[in-house]
Amino acid sequence: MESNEKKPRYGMVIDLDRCNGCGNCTLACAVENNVPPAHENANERTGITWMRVQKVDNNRPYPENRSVYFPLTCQQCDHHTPCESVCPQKAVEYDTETGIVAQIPVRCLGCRYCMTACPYHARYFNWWDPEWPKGMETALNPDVSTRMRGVVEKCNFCHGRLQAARAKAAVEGRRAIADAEYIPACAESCPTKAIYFGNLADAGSEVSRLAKEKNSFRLLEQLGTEPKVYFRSEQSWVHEQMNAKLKTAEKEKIHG
Amino acid sequence: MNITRREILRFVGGSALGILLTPVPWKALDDSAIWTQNWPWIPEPVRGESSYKLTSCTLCSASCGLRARCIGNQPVSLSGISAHPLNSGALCSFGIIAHHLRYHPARLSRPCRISGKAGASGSTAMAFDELLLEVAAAINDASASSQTVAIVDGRPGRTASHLFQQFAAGLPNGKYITAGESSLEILGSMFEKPPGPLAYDLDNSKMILSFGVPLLDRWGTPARTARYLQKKSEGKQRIIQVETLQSRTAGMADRWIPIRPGTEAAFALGIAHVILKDKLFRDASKDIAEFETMIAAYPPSAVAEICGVSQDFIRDTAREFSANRPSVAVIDGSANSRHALAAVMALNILVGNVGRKGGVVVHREIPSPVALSKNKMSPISTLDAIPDHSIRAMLIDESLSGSSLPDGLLQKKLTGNGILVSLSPFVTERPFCTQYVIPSPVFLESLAELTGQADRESSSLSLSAPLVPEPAGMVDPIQFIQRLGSAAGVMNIDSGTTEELLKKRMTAIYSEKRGSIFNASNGQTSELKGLTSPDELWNVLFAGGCWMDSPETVRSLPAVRLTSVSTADRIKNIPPESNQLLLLPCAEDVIYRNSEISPLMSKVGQESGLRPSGCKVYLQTATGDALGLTDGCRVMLQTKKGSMQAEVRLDPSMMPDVAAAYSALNQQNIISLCEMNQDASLQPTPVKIQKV
Amino acid sequence: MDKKFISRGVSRTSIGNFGLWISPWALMLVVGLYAVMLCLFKGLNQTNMDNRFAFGLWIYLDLTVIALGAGAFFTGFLLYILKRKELKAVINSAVVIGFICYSGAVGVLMVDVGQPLRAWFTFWHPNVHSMLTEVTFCITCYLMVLAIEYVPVILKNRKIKHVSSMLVFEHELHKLIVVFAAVGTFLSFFHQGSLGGLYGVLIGRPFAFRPALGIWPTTFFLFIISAAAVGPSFILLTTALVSKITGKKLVKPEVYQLLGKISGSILIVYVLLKAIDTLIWINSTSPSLGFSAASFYKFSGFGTWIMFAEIVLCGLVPALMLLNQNIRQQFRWLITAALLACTGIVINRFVMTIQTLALPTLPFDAYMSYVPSWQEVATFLAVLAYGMLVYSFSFRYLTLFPQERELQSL
Amino acid sequence: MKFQFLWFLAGLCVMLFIGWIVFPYALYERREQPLQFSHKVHTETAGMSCDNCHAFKEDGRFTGIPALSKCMECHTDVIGTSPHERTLVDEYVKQNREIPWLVYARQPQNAYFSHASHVKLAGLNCDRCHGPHGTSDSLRTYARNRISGYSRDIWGNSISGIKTASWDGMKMDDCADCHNQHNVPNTCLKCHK
Repeated sequence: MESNEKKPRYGMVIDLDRCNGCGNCTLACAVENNVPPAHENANERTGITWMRVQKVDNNRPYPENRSVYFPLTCQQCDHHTPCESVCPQKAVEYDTETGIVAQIPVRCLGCRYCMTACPYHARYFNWWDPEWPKGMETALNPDVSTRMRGVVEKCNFCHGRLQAARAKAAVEGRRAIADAEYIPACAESCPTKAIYFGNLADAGSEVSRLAKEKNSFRLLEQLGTEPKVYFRSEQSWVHEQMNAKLKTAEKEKIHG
Repeated sequence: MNITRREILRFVGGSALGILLTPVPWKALDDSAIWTQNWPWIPEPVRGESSYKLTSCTLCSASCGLRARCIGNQPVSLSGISAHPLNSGALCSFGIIAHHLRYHPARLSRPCRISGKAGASGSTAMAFDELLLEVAAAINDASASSQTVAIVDGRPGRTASHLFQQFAAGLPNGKYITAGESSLEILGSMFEKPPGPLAYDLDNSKMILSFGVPLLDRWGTPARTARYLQKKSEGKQRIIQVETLQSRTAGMADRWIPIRPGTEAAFALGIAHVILKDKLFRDASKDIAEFETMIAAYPPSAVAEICGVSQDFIRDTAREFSANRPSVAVIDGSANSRHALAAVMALNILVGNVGRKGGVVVHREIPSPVALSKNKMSPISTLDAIPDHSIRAMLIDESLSGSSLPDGLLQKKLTGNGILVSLSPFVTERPFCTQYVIPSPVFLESLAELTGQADRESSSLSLSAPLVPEPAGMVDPIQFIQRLGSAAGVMNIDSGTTEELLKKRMTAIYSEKRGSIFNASNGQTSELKGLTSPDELWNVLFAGGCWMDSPETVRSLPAVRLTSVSTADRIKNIPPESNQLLLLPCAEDVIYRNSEISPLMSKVGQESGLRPSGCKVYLQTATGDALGLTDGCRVMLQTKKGSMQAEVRLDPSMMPDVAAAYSALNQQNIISLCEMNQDASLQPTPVKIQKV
Repeated sequence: MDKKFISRGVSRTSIGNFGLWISPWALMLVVGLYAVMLCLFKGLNQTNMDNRFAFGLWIYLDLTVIALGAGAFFTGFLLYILKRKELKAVINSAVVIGFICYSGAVGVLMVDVGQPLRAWFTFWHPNVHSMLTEVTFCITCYLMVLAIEYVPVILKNRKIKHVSSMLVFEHELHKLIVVFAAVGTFLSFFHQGSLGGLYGVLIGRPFAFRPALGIWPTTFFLFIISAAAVGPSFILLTTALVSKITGKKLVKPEVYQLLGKISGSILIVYVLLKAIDTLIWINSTSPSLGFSAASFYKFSGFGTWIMFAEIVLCGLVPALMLLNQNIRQQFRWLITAALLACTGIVINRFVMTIQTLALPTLPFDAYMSYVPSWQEVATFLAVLAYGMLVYSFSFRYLTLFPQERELQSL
Repeated sequence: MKFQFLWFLAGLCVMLFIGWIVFPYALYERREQPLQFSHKVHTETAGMSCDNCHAFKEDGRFTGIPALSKCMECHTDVIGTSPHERTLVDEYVKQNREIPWLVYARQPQNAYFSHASHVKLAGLNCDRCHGPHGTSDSLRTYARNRISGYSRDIWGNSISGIKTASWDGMKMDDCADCHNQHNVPNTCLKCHK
């Protein structure tokens, strides 16, 4: 069915030097994906934020202290996806069509094995049933299903938006969608435009170009999981801190 | 026939085998699993047609243009309009979830009276008419006993504001008070006669010297950071952040100058000292010599001592500030003393930033037929100018959240039996007086008018269209003042519905033929002159558009009095006694102090720790270690004014010996521990910290 | 009163005393079941687990309990396949303990998952790459095997024996016991291994990750061997404990010594392999993933002492003790050695489950701690109480130790 | 001995009867549609085509069952003789109330289905999944599974799960089978949201 052209590999490049830690990505994500407000007993370790911003500093005391904000989401590992192979009942799947790691909450039995497998802590368990203040449940996004307690959920690059873009293309008789037609809520909502999103398999795309730059790195690259979320910063301490291998331009050809 | 136990067992055995050969166990297994996937108590999103509606955000005066994605008529998500000249597609984190506000559990549905006596506080629901009678009685009482009736406006320049001014003019002791950007009000008051509404022209500035203003985080338009990063890469803008804490702005600015808490005024006077000494000033004020002697006590050496920074920082900053024109010095009015505001504003006067593009500019008044009607308007006054304990009734329009006056100040100005009448969607606890609260619609429910930006070169006007119906019994600001006026016998208020009055204003703006208009539906900005009718203007603004006034041309400004900068106050560091730290009250969300936010805000607070939630105190790691405190432990904060519990966060970016304390959204708690300046601004206060 | 149910030739305490003994366990079971209900109906917010500590006390205990319950399969393997007839003295007890351990673990797992009603999806839509699938399949099957092995023990009860068809059934079943023992051994090897693989495959947790031998990480094999090593030790300990509590001689001293010897011989192999595996991990696996092994031990609480305790103090030491005949013959030292061996495995399972999750992975992660809630503890205690009750009833009414009658008459 | 075996057989038969006859009946709750509707009358007598009412939106969404406003394009007042039409006008049109149709093919919220890609791109006909519904003269009784809440059409008519037609059954396996036949990827996210 699919034409011969290469299948997309969606990915992100996040410019840490542009992130001011406002949290819009976290909020827009929660709105888009029907993540409920916190249960009164929830905390930083039991709450659900598919996209979470974490402040990271250089461990130096005042006044030499410097910090950046890391927007952390599912890193969409392309290779040896740690969570996928461990799920006993295929609730996690590496989507070969898009490179997105899918989590299907209705298949999930809530064993949380995937959460222990994920080194990026990108997976969240529903410790409570979701609850919205009265009336707020009418403002949910119909493109994403709500979840129940006892299942794991995580970022899927706003796949509902991809489905919507495909439906629009289909009604116009197109099988492929243009790059601009699909952008996740976090990237769209970022007021400083720190999040670039696009197709890493397309060598001409901006994300491909940025991902190959020498200032770009990925988290825990040595694990060999080939995450599709890149970070970039021009501050050398960030690279040192992340123990990142700075790439030489010719060395790596991504997702070739 | 005799049925024995064994026969029953055989029957059961047969049944057990039989049931396995039917669909019952398998279907039950399958359907019960499906049941868990569709639990009836888990809400399902409503299905419906999807559409986009355009409007403007009312949360603050930044007036961001936004797109609401609607399912049926229900907005389900908000995003910025990328071509919008005010916000360039950016929304702030409050705005992006503002469509939830109408479902906030604390939403007020009926007018109520809240008893102010401590301990006896309780809210009594009442009819609007009944409430009007009681308030009118208090107003008449005030008029009779020549006490003041004040009306406080957080968003001046609206049509409603002008009606408020008419109301104040109609009373013998009526005062109209704005709670706008008070640093600019101070600057205005330094002129011999007011030059008109002032604003910072940040977009055109080459260098911004910010005294703790969260420029790159949440102050003014959320597009600021992206614009700054763009200009920075082109070498067109620099930001120097003078602030105790390593805030988000401090982290991104070109330079962060960490000064001791409460020493902003001293730092500014130190810069002024260098500017005068090195003859870097441009605008000679007639009392400049006098000013120089006044600040003689602030040479860089002394200031370095007070602020805890190197002298070079002071000299370099002074030179950069005067060399990189147009430059502008900004300071946040809600967090600093009036002395600090005046000292910083003096810098703008000294290097000639006032009245210049890229500095502090004068905005033109937006045409208003109400302002021109036969009904007289009261002039604008400030709460400072009103004697203490003289206000019998204070009316506050909080229907649009915005800068609000500190409770300490309000309390000081009210008489013993003073009442507070608030128009607001939510109840703000003010336990010091009897409060009447009238419910107003929230964002997206009513037609609202948005004027003026304190961070732009020219003023603008937008409309926020009602996308969803408002609940019954809501009152908008125009109805509020008209009803109150007629109840209190104040007859000189323009009549007409909100829509009629706003349409009249459109006609007035249209007839002036000045400025430009942004049309959100096609993303184009064009001259207002190109429009064919006032109705067209209305339609464009009603759909997320925006009218921008043309910038005021530079004109000669009236003379200034630099000596109104006072140094009398103790502008120096308070060395804390041994084993005491300096408590720095922090307001993460100062603009929203008297408003609620979407419950989803827990995502960036309670659930991720990105922004402080609950009561937290931040200490330098070394300071915490010295006090034997660990990250996450609970402590008691004790000052002369009281004590409260907080959770410790050790943070290497913190200045040693400083305790930055955040409390939950409503700031009452931390404020109650802090000593207050004369103008009700907070002072850094010595605090004892003990583990509990 | 219940005399006719008690095996011929052995004496049991009065029913009153027995009642006194079981009532605290019954109470503990009831409290635990209340905690279970809370978890099932209110959700797992009743526990202190969280997104970072997604596995907690329960998984740790599952792994431990199943390792200790390995005595059942390994004794069966030695008795029926390798024909070590001496072990007939403890096989029944081993089967009951195995059954308790496995059914308890499965029960706790059903509480531990967020959606127990969907647990059968693993059978319908299995992911064959997942160690957990392997574990689920093998444990479920092995639990059935254990149940089948348990049935003949029950059917031999003095009263039930009177039903002729039951006796025939028992006899036929017993003929097949070799088959079940073989199947059980096979299944056990797999799931003990899969439980080891559970953590060994976690590439995202360099502390636990081990390279693969064939398709399984080395922990797969280490878990099998370690479970086989401590299984007999645990049988030894439980037998001694029952003997102590009831004040009866249950098996001959040679049986204790044989169990100790078996345990020791396998434990020494395990310790050797574990040491090699650890060295490879320190020098190759961990650095290749970007982590120096030392970095995992810099947090207070989990220093290198835990590694020493696990491998030397509770590994090498008991192994050498158990291999020494003189020590084996002194009952006190035999028990000490068995206890150390079991402790070693308890520490190993703790290190694999809890320490792995406590350690940071991202460069800016914090070290995590976790304290189980009362509901988690009560649920665990319910399993303990359940085990106590099942064992107590089995001991009273069934023949767990065939040598008891003989030893009593001596 | 023979008699004893009969007891066993009796148990077996009772359960087979309950499991195959009583259970399927008890499992489903039957509900009548709020209003009768004839596709036949609309397509044949009124000469309308399917997409007159079941159309695609610009954004690729399918209207599914049209809203009352669609009915009101013709039925602002009674134009025929059917009593159901009178009900429509009196109870819904005049009171401006949407008709609470019971949707036979309603998928759960976790399933995503795009009519656009199946109809416009894959060229499927309506009856592939909806059977002869489009030519029916009346609306059959809607049956709802009491445990799962699903329409009976999702599982299919036969309790054993044996399909008698391509549209008999709309569960995941039915979708997956067709995808497999046509070599369309069967990844989770194709159909789940």
